[in-house]
Amino acid sequence: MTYYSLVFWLFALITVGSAFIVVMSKNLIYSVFSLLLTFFGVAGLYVLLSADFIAIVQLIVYVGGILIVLIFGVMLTGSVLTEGLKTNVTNMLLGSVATGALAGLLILLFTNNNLYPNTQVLTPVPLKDISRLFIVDYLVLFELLGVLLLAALIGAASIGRKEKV
Amino acid sequence: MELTQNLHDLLSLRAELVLTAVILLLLGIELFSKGNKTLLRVVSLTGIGVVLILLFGESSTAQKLFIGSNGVPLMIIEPLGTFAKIIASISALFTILFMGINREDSTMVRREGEFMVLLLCTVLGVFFLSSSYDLILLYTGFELLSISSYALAGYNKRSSQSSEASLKYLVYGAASSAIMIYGISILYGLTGTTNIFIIQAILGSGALSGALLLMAIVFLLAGIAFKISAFPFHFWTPDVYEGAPTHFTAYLSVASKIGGFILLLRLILDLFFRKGFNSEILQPVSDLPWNDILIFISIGSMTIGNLVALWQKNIKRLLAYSSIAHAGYLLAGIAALNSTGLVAVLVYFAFYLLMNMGAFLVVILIKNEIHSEMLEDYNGIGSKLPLYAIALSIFLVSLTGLPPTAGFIGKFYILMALVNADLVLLAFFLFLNSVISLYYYVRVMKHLFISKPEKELGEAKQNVYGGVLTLVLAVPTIIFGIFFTPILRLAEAALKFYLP
Amino acid sequence: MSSFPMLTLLTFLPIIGMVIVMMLPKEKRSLIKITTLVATGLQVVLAGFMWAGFNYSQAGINNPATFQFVERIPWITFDSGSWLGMIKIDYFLGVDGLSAPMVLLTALISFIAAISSWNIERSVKGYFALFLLLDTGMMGTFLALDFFLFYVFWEIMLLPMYFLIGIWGGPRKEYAAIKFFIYTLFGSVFILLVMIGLYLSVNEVTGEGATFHTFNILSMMNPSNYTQDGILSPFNPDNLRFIAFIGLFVGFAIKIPMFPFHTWLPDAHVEAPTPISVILAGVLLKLGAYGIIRFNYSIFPEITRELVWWIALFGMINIIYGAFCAMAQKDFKKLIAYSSVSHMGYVLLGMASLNEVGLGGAVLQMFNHGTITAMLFLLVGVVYDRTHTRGLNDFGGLANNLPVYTGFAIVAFFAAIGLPGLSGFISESFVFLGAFKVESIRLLTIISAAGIVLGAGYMLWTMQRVYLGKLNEKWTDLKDLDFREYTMLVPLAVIVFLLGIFPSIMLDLMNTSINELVNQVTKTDFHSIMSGMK
Amino acid sequence: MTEITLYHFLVISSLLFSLGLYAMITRRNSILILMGVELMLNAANINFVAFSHFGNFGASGHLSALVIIVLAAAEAAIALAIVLNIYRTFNTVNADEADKLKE
Repeated sequence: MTYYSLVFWLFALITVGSAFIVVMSKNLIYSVFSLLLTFFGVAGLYVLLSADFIAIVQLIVYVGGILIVLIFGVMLTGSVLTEGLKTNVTNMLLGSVATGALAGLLILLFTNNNLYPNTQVLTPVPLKDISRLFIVDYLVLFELLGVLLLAALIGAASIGRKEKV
Repeated sequence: MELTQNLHDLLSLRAELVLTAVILLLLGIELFSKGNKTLLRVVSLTGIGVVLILLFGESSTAQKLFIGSNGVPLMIIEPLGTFAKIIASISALFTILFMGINREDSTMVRREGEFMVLLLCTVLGVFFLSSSYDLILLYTGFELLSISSYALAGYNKRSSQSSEASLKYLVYGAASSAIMIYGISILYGLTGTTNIFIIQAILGSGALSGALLLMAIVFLLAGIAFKISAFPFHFWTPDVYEGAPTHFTAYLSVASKIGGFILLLRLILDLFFRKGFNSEILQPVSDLPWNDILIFISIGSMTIGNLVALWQKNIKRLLAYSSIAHAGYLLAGIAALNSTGLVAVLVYFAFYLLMNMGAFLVVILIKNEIHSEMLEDYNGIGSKLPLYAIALSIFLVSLTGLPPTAGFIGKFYILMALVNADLVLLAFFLFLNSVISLYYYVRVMKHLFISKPEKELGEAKQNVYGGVLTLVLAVPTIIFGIFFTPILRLAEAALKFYLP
Repeated sequence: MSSFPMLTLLTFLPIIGMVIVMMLPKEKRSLIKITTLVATGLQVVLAGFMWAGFNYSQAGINNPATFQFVERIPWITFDSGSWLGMIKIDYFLGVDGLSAPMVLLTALISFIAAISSWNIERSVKGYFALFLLLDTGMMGTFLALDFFLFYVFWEIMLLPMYFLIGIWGGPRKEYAAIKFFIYTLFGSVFILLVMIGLYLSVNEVTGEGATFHTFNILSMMNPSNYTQDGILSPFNPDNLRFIAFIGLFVGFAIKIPMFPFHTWLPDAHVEAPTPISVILAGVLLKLGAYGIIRFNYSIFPEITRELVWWIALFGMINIIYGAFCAMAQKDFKKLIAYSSVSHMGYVLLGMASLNEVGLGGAVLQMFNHGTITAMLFLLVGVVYDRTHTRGLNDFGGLANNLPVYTGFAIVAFFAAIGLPGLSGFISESFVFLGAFKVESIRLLTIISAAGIVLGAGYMLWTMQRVYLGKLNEKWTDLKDLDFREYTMLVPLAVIVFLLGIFPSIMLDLMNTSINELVNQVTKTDFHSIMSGMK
Repeated sequence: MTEITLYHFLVISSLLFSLGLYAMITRRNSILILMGVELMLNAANINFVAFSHFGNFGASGHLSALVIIVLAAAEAAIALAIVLNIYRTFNTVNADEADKLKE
């Protein structure tokens, strides 16, 4: 077993295991903290895929931003919604069967198609390429993302702020 | 030098740029003039007017933009996309006009500027959805439309219904777009690109696995089905339609739907099917059961929509289910996979804009007077507010698809496409559904005209602004039912590069 | 003929009336009523002019050149390049010996129903606006020679009818109205689909040699106009024409109404206000039979010939079943409604004969039933206005204090029974004569003849219960007919007598067309063309 | 043990995606479904990056992943605002009626 695959299995375990807890746990607090682990795990996988930049963004945005937002959500709704922090589960049987089947099907399809079987060490994509793609080829996407963030900002401010009666 | 070319291309997105400028201008007005309402309205309406003029100006040309190093464009301004943009802009125009009369929440008036900004952001989302030929760009446009819509659905802040509706909308919307992006990621994996043209070429060479491709398509369709509120992703529709402020519900039912449909059409016409027609029938690039999938979704949507609508007591919920059914009708037109079907879908959509917007407008007007959306409170409206009641009846008759209204022509063309594609049973089923739908549409009319009111309607009276606005929508609904050539011409022009 | 748009005027005169009514203020009730009366009255005058100018020797049916008062204006012309060829819908009106009697009937019945509507009190404006819209729909349906146009008029009738029953009807009006609406729209499903199928299968050639699909029903009658691969083309090996025929037939049969699609009729009649019952029985039911003759018979002659036995069978069932049901009724209006079912059975039977006598009888029966049943419903309305009851057993001996009324009633009842000398007799005997000649349906004809006896039975029994015997004390101070009621009943009674004695007035009008129709149905050969082209 | 290939990453992404979908189907709590959505988005991202890496597709996969992260953040921002507002509405208007809209 190489060093690489050892690390891979570690991160794989962290990612999938904690994702499992996120979904299965009856306590929202557990879920949200497991999600933290999942995000870390995924970041690790990115590093293994030699996508360091994505890994860093993943940590900054997901862990530093989205997760905080979710924790806020959990804390706020916990006292409001009747379910409380312990949330009930419906359609368990249907859900497990359907998603189990889907997972099986996806794995089967992914592994049975002879997709890019090369395992030799591939050259990582230089950050410069990504930024070049973003700023030059996908210039319009870049601009659009700006508008989108503006819209999200205005939307969030408009909905979230307190109204004077 | 590519950058300069791209910057130059950016300037060619005239309608989009004007729209963005208007958004920023509105934001500025909101910030610096304490939300001067007249100014806001004038600016937003003129802005949309200018955008519409630009759109009509470019409605018959095609222009490739942002041609990358791989030689394929990122965006193409072409008539079909422009058609969708026009529909979205017109519905935004009406929504802003409706906004002034909606009196559901007093704080909404104060936040009109923000509403307009977000509304125009959704329009911009539709614009990018309409012209993009890159899946990531398409997805970003899709998300711009979605994210702004989530905020707008919860715009009626003081109603817990509205907030809940928007949360529900956001949660399931985010989930379905996540499914969609997963589908895109599979497609990316299979082809190594997100550009529609390259993917089409690779699919056309027939080197790809059918099953995984099918999976990707199903995931993609999930996101689209959510946007157009089609079965089995329709469940959010009634709650959101009921909870959202009514003028936004009207917008959502039209503009959001055209967003989903233009995406579906784009994928079908440019990605999964060969360009051009072989004996007026579309040829898929690989052997996938397109027909079956579309027919399944279509039948599911219209049946669920119509059957559940039968039990509704709230007019907005009723119209929500009716809009699910209409998604089914429109999908049937696409399922025909022939040229008539494409024209029919566009024609139907143009009419759908009129009649659905109109129906919601009257709902707003009546709610202003009687403060209720429940059908049982509609009793006796016919004699108290005759113009509104007659207009609502016209819209409902048109939604049912009876002549001489525009809705009939739309349905007629869809049926024609189906019969032409030898899908007679689907055609029969579609019409059977219209018969079912008649029952609940007529039930509304029964409440308006036949049932006796339990309590006095009091001060309810019609106002000039509302009356003019209803007429602006109701009169064309009738006129296009009799002389529909212009709309046919429009739809045909929109499909200029696709029809044989 | 001339360039005078006679038929357009005939069709849209009521719409003009409607617009005027809509613009009048709510309070001007009599002005609204007078407007309606003038509009329908002018319609009668126009119909009279049409009759006067009608050329008895021109057949119509399948030949555009022999239709009269033809107006043909391109309505929708759209050359779509190649995706669907050229789309062409014409505003195409014309009249022949088949539709002329129906036009006269429609104009007459509408006028009389307008008089009968005089005592409508609730939302007068709405009532008369809808009434006039309904009138336009009916007239247009009989005159349209373009399938699309026909369908538009056909559907235009639905909504006014729904509201006229639903708002101004009796206690269960909402149920009856929606039942009528749903049944008829359900029938329209089939009509619309067959229409589209035919459209896509039929090609017409313009003067410049371009071909385009057409909604022109006259083109649909000619086998040589069908394309090779059209869905309803006789060349199509799947032979969907049979299914299309059945679909179209069901669509129209619901309107007739033919057993087992008749259940909406009694409800609609009982709940509808008198004038609407009059229109319903007088005109609307005829639309179904007219549709079958105009569309099923002429466009699908080869299938018609195969299925005449079934048409006769359903005719027989209608006659017998309707009669038995009528016998069991305690409600005056319901009785007449079921007698309508029975009488429309004669129309079906006559149609099944496929010969000049039988078909002529059927069309004449349509006209006569229109006038007679209208009269019967008016008569029910007269007593209902005075007593507010329709229970057959609540009456008795009305002859004692309402002699004139009873006189009219006797005329109507005897005409309905088919007493010689009155109009019903002529048409019924024509139907039976025609049907009896055809061997395959002879047995059915003989059984149907029992319907005459049954009909006489329940009619006479009703007369006895209502008019004869001892006068019920509740009704001692009932008044006899007033002037308005005279104006409604007298013309109808005159027609009943006149057509009983001089049936040729009507028969001559339709003779040429009926001959051509029989020719079309029995001679047109879709099969041989099919085999010839293969 | 075998060498790590593309399939290993794809299996992880499939599992993450299915777990996210499971949350969407079986859970009623909005926040939890949102967490499921984040799982699904991460799964898609792993796909993009993994395909891009093993298929040698260049930077476009990375670009897509970045865009998706940005979009997720925007979505979360709106979600928080709505949740905040619900919190306020329920606290000030009626704290016990949690579910006004019926299924």
